[in-house]
Amino acid sequence: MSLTVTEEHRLSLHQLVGPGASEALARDGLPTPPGELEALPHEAGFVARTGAREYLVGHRLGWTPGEASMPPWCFERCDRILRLQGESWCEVMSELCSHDMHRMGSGDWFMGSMAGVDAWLYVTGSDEGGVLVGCDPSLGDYLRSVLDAVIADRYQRFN
Amino acid sequence: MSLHLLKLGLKGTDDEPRFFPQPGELKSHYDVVIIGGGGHGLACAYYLARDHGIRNVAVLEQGYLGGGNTGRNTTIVRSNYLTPEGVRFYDASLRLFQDLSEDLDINLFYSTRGHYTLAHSDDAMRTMRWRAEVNRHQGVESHVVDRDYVTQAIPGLDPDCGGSQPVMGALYHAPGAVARHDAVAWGYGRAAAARGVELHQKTRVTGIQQSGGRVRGVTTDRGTIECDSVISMVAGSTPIITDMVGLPTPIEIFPLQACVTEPVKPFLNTIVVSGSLHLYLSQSSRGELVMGAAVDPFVLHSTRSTFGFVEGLADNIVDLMPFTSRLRVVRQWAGMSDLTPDFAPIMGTTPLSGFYLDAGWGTWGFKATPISGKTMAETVATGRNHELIEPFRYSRFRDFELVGEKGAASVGH
Amino acid sequence: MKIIDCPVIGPRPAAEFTYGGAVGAPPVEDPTPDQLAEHVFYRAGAPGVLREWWYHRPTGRWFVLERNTATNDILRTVEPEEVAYAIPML
Amino acid sequence: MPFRCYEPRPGEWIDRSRKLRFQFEGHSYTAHPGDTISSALLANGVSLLGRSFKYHRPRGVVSMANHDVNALFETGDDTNIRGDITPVQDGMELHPVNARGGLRKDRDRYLDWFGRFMPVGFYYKAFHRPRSLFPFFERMIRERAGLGRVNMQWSARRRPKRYGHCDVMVVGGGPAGMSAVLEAAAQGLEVILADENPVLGGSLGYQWGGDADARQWLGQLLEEVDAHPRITVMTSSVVLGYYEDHWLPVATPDGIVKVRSRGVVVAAGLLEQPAVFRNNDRPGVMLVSGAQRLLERFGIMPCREAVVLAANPEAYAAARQLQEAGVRIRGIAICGESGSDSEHARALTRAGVPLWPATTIHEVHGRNSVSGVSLIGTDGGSSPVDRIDCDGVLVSTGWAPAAHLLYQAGGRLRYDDTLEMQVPSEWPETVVPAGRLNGAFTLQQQRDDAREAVRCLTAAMEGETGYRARSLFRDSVAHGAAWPVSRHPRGRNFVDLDEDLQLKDLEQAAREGFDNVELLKRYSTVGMGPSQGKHSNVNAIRVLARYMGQGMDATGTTTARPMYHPVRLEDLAGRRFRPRRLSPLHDRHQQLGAEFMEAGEWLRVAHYGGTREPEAAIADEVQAVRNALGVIDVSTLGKIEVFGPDAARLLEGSYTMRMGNLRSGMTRYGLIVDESGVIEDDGVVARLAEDHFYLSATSGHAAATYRMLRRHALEWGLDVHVVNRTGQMGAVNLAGPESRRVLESLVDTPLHEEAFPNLGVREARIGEARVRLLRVGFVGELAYEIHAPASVMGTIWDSLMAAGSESGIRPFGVEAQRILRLEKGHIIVGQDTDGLTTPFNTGMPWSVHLKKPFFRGRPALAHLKGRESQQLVGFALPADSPLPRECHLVIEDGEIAGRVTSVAASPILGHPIGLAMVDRALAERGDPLQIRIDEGRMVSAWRMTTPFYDPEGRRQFAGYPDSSEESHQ
Repeated sequence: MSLTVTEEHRLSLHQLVGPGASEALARDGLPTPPGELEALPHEAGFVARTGAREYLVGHRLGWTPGEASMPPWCFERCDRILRLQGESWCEVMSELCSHDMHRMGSGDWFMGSMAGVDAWLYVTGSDEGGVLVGCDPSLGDYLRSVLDAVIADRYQRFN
Repeated sequence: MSLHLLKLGLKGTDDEPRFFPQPGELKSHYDVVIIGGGGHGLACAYYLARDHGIRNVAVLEQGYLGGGNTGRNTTIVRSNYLTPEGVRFYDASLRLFQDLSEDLDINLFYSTRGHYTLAHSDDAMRTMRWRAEVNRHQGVESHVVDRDYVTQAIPGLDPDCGGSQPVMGALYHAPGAVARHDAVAWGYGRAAAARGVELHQKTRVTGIQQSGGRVRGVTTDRGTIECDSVISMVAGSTPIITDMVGLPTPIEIFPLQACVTEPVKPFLNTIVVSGSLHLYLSQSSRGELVMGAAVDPFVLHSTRSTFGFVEGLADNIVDLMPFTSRLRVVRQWAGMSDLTPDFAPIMGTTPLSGFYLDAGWGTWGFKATPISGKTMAETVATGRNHELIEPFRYSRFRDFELVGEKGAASVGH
Repeated sequence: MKIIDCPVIGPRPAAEFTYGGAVGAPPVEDPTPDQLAEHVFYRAGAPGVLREWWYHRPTGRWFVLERNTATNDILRTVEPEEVAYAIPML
Repeated sequence: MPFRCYEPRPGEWIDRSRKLRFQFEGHSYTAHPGDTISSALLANGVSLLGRSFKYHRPRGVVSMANHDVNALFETGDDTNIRGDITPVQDGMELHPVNARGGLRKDRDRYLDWFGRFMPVGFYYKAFHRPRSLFPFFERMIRERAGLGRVNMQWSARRRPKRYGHCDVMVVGGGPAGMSAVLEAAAQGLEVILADENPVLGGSLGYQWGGDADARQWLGQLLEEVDAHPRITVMTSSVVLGYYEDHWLPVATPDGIVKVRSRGVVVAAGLLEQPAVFRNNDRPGVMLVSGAQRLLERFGIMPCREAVVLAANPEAYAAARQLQEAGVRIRGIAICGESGSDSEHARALTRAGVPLWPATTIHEVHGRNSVSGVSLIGTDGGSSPVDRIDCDGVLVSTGWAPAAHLLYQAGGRLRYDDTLEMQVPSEWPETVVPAGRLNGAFTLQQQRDDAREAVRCLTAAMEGETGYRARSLFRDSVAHGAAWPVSRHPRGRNFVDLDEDLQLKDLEQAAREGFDNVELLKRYSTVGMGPSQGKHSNVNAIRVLARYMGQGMDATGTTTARPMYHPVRLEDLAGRRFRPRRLSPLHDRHQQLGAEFMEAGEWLRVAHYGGTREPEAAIADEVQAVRNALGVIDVSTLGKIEVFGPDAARLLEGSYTMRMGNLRSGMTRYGLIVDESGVIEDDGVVARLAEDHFYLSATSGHAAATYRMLRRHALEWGLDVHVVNRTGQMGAVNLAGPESRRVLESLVDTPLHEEAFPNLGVREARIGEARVRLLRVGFVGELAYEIHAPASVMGTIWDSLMAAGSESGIRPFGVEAQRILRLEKGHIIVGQDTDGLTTPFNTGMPWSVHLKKPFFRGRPALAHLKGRESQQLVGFALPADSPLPRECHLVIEDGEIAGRVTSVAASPILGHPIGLAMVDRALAERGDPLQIRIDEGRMVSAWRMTTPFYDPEGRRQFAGYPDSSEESHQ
């Protein structure tokens, strides 16, 4: 029943927007998910398609889209990313989000309201990968404190 | 009064008179047809008969008397508004309320409790001071009190509100009161009926006839009536009636929900309202905590309840008055608020002569019941807007002369 | 809790949306006072089917929905192109 | 007198091997785990459990099912505790509610004698004339109002909520509910079964006493349900209501679970209905199902000798069950024929139990307990026997469906004359009734009805429409009496136990004109008590129907509103979620001893503490910015990227001033109004490239402005992208004479006037970080606003503080900024403006470019130009004048002529300054402003044009234009 939350610092996030975005990803050898609100794994990170011509790329630190292939509109993202590891993550999420997390399979990407704030959730599909939860950096401390409180309460209630 | 009870006790209640006589069929002609048998409609009928001798009046109610917003609000009466015209209007209403039990010979349980509008930010404190200054300028008793005063005046209140949006102070309005809402409708209804006004329940208006730029009559599901004047006093159903005469209005209908707890021994003797927590609260004479909040977030013509409403309300009240967390909610319901862009009603004459509007009451209809009845009665009797309601005229939107009740957009209740 | 089902994002609780109000007609050039009041203030307030803007906050997407304001049933999602109008530029 | 039977009952809920101790009114008693408060008291022979709300009559157990609130208790830390269903705990100290001086000696019990002076609606008819009398009467009523007492020292408790999901939600774990759950699970569906009792089985557990196959079926159902992997069982769990789109909040012992399901089976069973006869509320008078629950669940004999009032087959089965358990049935008064010729009835006759046909109860004798009954013919005539001594009266005269959820889902009920009970007449395709509430009474009928319900439900869930309203398995015999009411000249025949309403009260209310079901309810308060009419609604409709000479359906029914049972605010509130947004520099501000203030969801620095008084600290910060160098964290500002071919068109349409002609590398003040021309937001628009803009917006309106821009992009069919970077980027504003010199030491781009002119924008680097520099400020000094990704803001802040240390750099907060911006005459949207303020009111006609053919709010502004009735003016006061506050009124000729919107003592100017929104005539005349301050004193302020400080803006070569229209490109 244990669930651990760790801060994910090894991913650099970029948001690519606009007509050139998918070509830029292809040039850098990154996959482009076919449908919107879908994600594909890439090395330790992922590429998520958050809009018709909009991608959120989680890649190794230091990576930025190739200078030559830089589409005109690429923005650095500083989302706070938390990694949840442990099979009871669905139960913890059931206190924070109305989405049926049991339906989330590996590689699924979800954007919704959690603990009253907008956040994204990515199921890596591996045990050690666990589930990534990301939100606006200004709300990072809030979301982390809520997750810690829920896990602490559940631990106390069920053990 | 208690002698009356003595008589009832000894002689029995068989010859207690009916509140509302059973009206027969609809007559073919009335001088005035009032659409809507809520507090406003029945009050208007009463004042038409009492002050203007106009008795050939029919009140048409599609449901039952007082069954609309009159019986669904949280019964607060106050006059601590923001604009001078708003303060004058609601203060006149409050003063009529104070004598109403005696006028109508019915105990409305009009109870002056004092009304606190809590401020949780500097912006909110500014708005409270603005209202206090305008109120006192009109001779209405309101003043800004600080955090300590509030904590002492409302026992059990946690000024820190659980750790965010702490209470910084409040607008204290001593004349704030509560009254038994449907008894206001029954009192006016009985007094109007006693003066010859006909109260027709289960009678729905299906059309309004007009010709030559004048109202001629109304069609209902019980027959057609000719009349010289029609007054629409139907709150949440206003757009249905105005569509019948092709009169455009800015009114949109939003559900306004409320709920009540199990009865407990009285502990809250004042009325507590919080603008930023969208919460208002008083304890009824039966001991129930009566609670409400802001209107629902989107337009809907329905009195259905939502669970999210009662969750949000509980979340705020547990912060504001922690000890109430053990109280249990028994029932929740809703009314239909007719909102206008400037949070002020639309009253009086309209471009269609003989057709009068009393609408746009949002969440403030009950407090206006007596004065809206009185001013609308005089307006219909004279054909000119009573001076108290001229600022709320129908044409103000076309002329961009809106009422400034919205203030700095911190909504009060 | 009302469910709003939109393309791509699928069924979502209404609490994730911000209501944008009814879709207005394009503004009239040099309107008369009545036309101006119509555009700025007057609303179709009676119960019926309305076209409305709804904004889904977590994905930042606007949707135009046809909704029955008496029953709260959402009849269909309207493509934004159906309500778009060109604006004159200087 | 009730007592615990020696022999354990099969399937009883109590654990006789263990004992609990508890106290009631100071006396200590023992009970077993599994006992509720009521069963524990009855086991100890205590049958007087409460006092009624209005007449303070003695009350006891009626239903043992939470359908009535006779047995209410309070402890030190809770009140209105429902004894019938609340488990008793070791060490509990219980007291009655609303009884002064203890239950037996309740000082208000005399009220019962004055009942005749308190007819229905009496409080409307008295004590209002003269008006002075009312407060006395109100105090008397308020003292007696309410039941339990609250304790203001109770701390807030919150119990976390969670969400649940399933394909089918079955409400009610009786025979029908369990059959339905198994049927649905068999089709591979995920199912949740919720039941308000701690043990499943419902009526199968107590109503079928000796029936062998009932007990066998119960065991099989329990076993199968327990074993099934796709069935989740929630016991002691109440489904509070049905909400839109199958949203079902369930109050469980572990907090509320909000379940979303695709289909719902309402198998919540029935509410047994009381009969109406004189003193039908005495302790010892109970419903037959209440007696059966006491016997089978808690092993308690309700009484020694009972008279049964029967109108349905259930009466005879129960009488036999209780007889075999040891209760002596003195006789059965048959006020309804159904079941009187059943096998059970014949067995009772064989056992010597007299059956009295066409007979009903006329009166119950005894006060705090039953001593006997008087009988009467159902036609009011004589009865076979007049009086019978007994210590218990068991009523079995009818049922009402617990169909609240069905009603809330849009279903409707009708009165079935065969069953003498309301049954569902229509319901939505995916919310279906099953079991006894659908009129299926026998075990076989309940089993078949449940299967049929699930079959229809799953078909509808798969999209097959056009279900058939099913009543295939409804019983064909009556299960209640058409008129279970017996008149009595001296009344006390209660229709509503919560509200103490007698038969004559309802008839009197109807006689006074409250003759429809809604008015009857509101005037008499029938059904408005804590049990919400579960025992009174049907009988009240019967009384009204008979009085009006109408049928039951014609008389109608009141709306069944949530909650089915009351639920605590602590459960509804759940865990406390208060999203709080922090700047990327938050930790640094804390280390500097910052005082924070809440600005929406953000925390902002009000001022930096230090040891001094706030006013002094703020004044120091103002001085530092004016004389040396200040830095303020403005990370809460809205930050929006707008790019693509139609970027310029989007901004032309959204702002009141031209934006298309803004040159790349420059910025411009931007104003947004709503469709009626009222100011909504303002900020800076920076053009980074031909097709790329970067906007700032006020922190309070950033989200709304972002939404508006994205909506206009769709509405105007534009090829443009809008990206919200508010929290992704941080921003600081370096302001003061030393700003350029300090910044030059850090950036890799020249800052002199030609390279980086006033209102310019440049992309540059500070160390490794890529930043955007905007030469804008809100405070009227030479200033540079530095925007960068949140990840690098910390290092930028540290290098600025280091580089600026010799120049006396000082961080400043919002309070100082408010004074600095006021000295420059800049407005704050929402403080200097309100719900009706247009740019013409704030003296900003230069910001409204009407030559643009289109922009949001243009039609209204074109109409309003020149017609504004109020204007914002600047004013000043002598240094020693008392300081007015914001929103103090400007008075002219005794009338309100405006209000102060901003005011502050200006450290630089040495005297107070402010802005006021005043009537246009007064504004144009330029007379001094008479301001009414606290205690009504008046102060006179002289007029002063803005900006108050450095009017020509020499100190900044930057910042916002003042009065001239085209000062910026």
